[in-house]
Amino acid sequence: MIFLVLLRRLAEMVFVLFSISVLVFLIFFATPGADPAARIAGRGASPATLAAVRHAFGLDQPLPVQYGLMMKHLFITQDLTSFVNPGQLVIPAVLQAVPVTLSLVFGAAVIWLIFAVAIGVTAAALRGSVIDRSLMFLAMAGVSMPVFWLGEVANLITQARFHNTVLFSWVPALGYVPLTQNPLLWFKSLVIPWTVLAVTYIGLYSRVLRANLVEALTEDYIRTARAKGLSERQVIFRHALRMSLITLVSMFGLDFGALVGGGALLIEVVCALPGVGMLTYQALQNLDLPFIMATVMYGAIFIVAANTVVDMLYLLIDPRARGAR
Amino acid sequence: MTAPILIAENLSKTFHAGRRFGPGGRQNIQALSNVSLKVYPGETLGLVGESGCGKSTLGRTLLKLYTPDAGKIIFQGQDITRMSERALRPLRANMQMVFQDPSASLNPRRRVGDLIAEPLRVHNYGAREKIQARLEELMHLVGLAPEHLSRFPHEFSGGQRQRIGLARAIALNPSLIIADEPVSALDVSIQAQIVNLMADLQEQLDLTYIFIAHDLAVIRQAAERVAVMYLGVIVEIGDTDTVMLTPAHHYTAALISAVPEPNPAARRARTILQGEPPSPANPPPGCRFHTRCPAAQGRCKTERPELRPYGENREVACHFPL
Amino acid sequence: MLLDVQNLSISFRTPRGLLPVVEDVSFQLAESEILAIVGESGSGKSLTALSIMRLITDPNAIITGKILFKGEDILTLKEPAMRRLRGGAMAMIFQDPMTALTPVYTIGAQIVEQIRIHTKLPTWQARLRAESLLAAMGIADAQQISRRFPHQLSGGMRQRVMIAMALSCSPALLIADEPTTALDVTVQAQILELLLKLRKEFNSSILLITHDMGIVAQTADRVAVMYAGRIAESGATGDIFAHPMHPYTAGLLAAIPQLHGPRINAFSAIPGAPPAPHEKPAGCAFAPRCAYRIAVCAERPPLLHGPFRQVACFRAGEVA
Amino acid sequence: MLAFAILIVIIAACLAAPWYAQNISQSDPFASNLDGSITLAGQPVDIMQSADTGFGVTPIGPTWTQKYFLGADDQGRDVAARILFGGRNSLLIAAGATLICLTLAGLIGIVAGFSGGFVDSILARILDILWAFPVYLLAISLSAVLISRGLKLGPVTIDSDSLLIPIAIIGIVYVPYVARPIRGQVLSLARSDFVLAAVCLGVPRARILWKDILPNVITTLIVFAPLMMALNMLTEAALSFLSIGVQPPAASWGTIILDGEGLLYTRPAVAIAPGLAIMLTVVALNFLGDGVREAFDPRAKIRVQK
Repeated sequence: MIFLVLLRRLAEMVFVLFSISVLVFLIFFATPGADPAARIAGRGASPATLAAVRHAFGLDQPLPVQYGLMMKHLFITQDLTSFVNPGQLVIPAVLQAVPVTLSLVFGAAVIWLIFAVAIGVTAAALRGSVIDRSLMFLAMAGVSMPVFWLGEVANLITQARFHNTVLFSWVPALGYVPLTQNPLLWFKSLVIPWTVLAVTYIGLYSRVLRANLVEALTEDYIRTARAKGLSERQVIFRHALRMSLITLVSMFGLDFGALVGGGALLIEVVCALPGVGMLTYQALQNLDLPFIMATVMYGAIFIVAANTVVDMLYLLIDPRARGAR
Repeated sequence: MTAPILIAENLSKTFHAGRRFGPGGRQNIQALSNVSLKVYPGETLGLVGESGCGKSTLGRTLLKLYTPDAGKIIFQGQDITRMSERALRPLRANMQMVFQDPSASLNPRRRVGDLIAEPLRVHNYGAREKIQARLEELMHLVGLAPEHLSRFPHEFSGGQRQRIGLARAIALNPSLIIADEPVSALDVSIQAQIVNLMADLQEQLDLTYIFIAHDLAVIRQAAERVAVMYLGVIVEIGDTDTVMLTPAHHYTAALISAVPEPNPAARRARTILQGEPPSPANPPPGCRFHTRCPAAQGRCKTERPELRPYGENREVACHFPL
Repeated sequence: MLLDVQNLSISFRTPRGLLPVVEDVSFQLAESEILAIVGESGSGKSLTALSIMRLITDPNAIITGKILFKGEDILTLKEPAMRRLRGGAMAMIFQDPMTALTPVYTIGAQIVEQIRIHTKLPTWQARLRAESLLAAMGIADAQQISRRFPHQLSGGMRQRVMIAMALSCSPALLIADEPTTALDVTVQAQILELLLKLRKEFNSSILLITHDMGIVAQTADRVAVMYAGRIAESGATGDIFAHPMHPYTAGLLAAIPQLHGPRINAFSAIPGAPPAPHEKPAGCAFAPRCAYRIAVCAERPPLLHGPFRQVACFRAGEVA
Repeated sequence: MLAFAILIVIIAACLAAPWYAQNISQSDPFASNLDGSITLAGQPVDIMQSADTGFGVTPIGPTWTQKYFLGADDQGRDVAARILFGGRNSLLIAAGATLICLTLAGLIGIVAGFSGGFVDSILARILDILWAFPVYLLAISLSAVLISRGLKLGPVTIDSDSLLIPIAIIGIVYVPYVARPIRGQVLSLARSDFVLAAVCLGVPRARILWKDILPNVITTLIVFAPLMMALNMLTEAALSFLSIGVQPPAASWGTIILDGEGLLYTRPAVAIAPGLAIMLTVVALNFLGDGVREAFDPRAKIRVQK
């Protein structure tokens, strides 16, 4: 039974990935008015150059063939090369960027989960109080800030204005240091990006968690828990939080997937981290189609995988999802 | 005997839930299985049973709110089973429904007058003044005041809302009303008002009722004939007095015995049925009641009993009736 | 006297002012007695029950009066002391067994949790006790069932689990708030039978909250009838049913559809509907619907009086 | 209500941008002004000053007076006036995108939920796929393509620097976010007792849709509107910051932050001020959203505990 469910999910994954790849391909290769050859050749290229470029990159073939070739180079032979820097292999570049993005998102996730749960639980336990309202206002402010702007402000404070004070003198210059090279420096260089990235999600998650908790606290089973003689703290942590976390886990899976899959692009650009998002950004700047295709597909794979993992996790953490009787 | 106003022949309806390869798998819930009955003009037929027995599904299927998988529905001599919604529309004026929860069946965003006028407008009852006059007449019929027309449903109490539901149902002078648990959401003192009102309306307007309820006592008082349902089948059907006073099916007997009698002097050892109804997704073979029946024998496990006449004015589906 | 409720009133602060929901309610419950509080929706019976467990969490609720449990006023108890009572000496089961159990824990874990709060039993012993309790509830394969999750059980099973949980610490007082309303009638009969049997085994008093006069008649020793937040009448079950002294009780009994006996053509219905808490009249709340109404009824509410049989009506003697 | 007042003030201020440029700052916020100077405390001050390092020039910082209240950007343009002008575009794009998103989502949700069957499965499938697509990547991909060439679709030609491009892109990418819940709502409405009652009364489907389903869906869309607009503001800012949103010379809060990036360490006001403007607007929109939801959602109303 579980095997069939897995198989079904796997088939769905493949279907969704296929659809996304077609969609991305169409966006870049078949949008009316957008001619990829013109982009490769540069503005104002002569018709003859254009034709040559078209032929060289296989752009004179029918779209399905082009799509097939692209997919073949991307997944099967894995030797897709850049349009802009001929000879540069796409896949190794992406693979090199992955650890950066993973480091960034993983650290931020740890921070945001800890803070969001702390804030959400505190606010829900003190619901209606001044503390609750101030926490929720701060959370709202966190959700409402443009991430890249917050990143710039953080840079301003830690790199320039207050860099020479005790508080921030330890912050290294912008950039990334691999964990394997210097773990301490890796940590130091990522603290600020982690925090900046976490702020939005702390705001979002703590608000959602509080709302879920407050709603859960009106449920019948909470009344039962109180009637058993549990203290308010036990009621919240053992019964309400356990239920509320179920929604949070699914949110987390999707957000984590989206961030690893390219959503962290803005932070990577602002904090000069050479992750997948940065790669996408650079490819977009010079419209390097194979790179865009590869990074978007990489992102989609992560997101779809996260979706699947969340679904499976659901079966684990929520016994109701396993079906009745 | 007059011709039946509604005939149901071998109605079956199965609902599907879940996905084939989803967690829990796909479930086929057999809500109705070979249900047949006849309803005669002017009578009240009670449909009684526990939750999940299919009584509401039967009510809705009879009105073609659900399309049956098999069987036939004949309303006033016309086979409506395969009729399109468009062809059915003129007939809809003749068959109406009253719902259990009036706060759910009245759109909360529309005023009472608008709600009751809806059927009149849709069936081209007449000009604005004629509709207005009819609205006031209807409000009077159900014991509400004309000024209530401009209010919203949430401004009324449960009993009053059920009156609004009744007013809407009788607006087009239907001949048949199917009332799905019309009083079970109401308190006892209000319940009686609505049952009385329905009886009055029946008399004044020559209505035929199918009265669906889980409360045997209400059915006993409101219906002349009763059909007892269990897991998607009718196990016993007949005159209310006959069925209630001398039940022939073991399930009917157990059901009646389980009702706590509001008389402390009559405390008695009751025959209490063990277990709970099996899931309709997986009904037992043979007689559907055999898993809980005190008189079940080998034959009951394999052979499904058909409804057969048993004494006067009654049919029972049991191999070993009481 | 196990439980002695004196002049209990519950009201809520709302933007429209103070909303009195329960007013001046007094009743007693002796050891191993079953007292039924019966009333229609909105009569305040459930709130009364919740206030005895101190489970009204709404910060806008104002509770006055005394609730003496074994002689101690629980309304003045500190929260930790109250917690020891809750689930220990007094326990409660609720109307809807489908939603009253936490969906993510097994049945066994939820019963064990309660036992572990109130006793020093190690987990394995608590587990054994939980299983034996489930078996006492008439659950055949208790060991199996205790490993199931709530959604895997039927409504009747879940209510048995709730009862097992409530009785796990042998409470002196069991409050049952509409314990069978969500259940089918054949299952209801099983649960009521079980409650009656367990009362003898566990020697608990039961405060039964219900709207069903049939259940009252079949189970309760004494009954208190509530209407619009006040007790209209209370006394021994037999007396109340045989000779209702309050017009509301009389009307209510007459309005119950009878399953046995002859079929009658029209019910005797009480006209009108109970008042909402914010539109209660100054005098007797039942007066606007009452056939025995006199001038004084509109002026002030009648007080509950009498030694054993108590009635709150100015014309109590005249109701047939 | 405070949120609503703040929004009104912000909108009014942005609408007054030309007046501000003409009468208060007295400079053209879209023309570079590298050689100009203003009088500050009786002293003439160059707008572009030589940098401390000796290389290049640094624009004037905040004067906190009429002219160059927040200083100048690297083109010597008045930042305060540019923020007001940019706010117009930011608000316009966010509002326009919200309108597109809600209209499309409402339409798709209703069609899918009410027609059911095959149409529903197809639409639901498509929504699922788009749901799995990272929104930012979709928006960025579409923007990158359309900004570089504009769109020629039959008779419709949209220039690459038209505001319609970000409006359409932002409007479209969030459609699944709204369409999915709307579809769910329509599905449950279609099964609700009052729709069944209408079917029973012989009310034609079109009329049921119009009278019973649409009003409920519109309420939900209204609840979504401020929240979507907040989200759209942030998305617009991000796209513009990546220079694939609003195209120069037009400005938006996002592009001004980008302008300020180069001046971050010397003249931080250029980047900080528009960010604060975005934050204030988005906070106000979110609070307004909460307020609207409470007003419309009966579940959020005060309940007397039973």
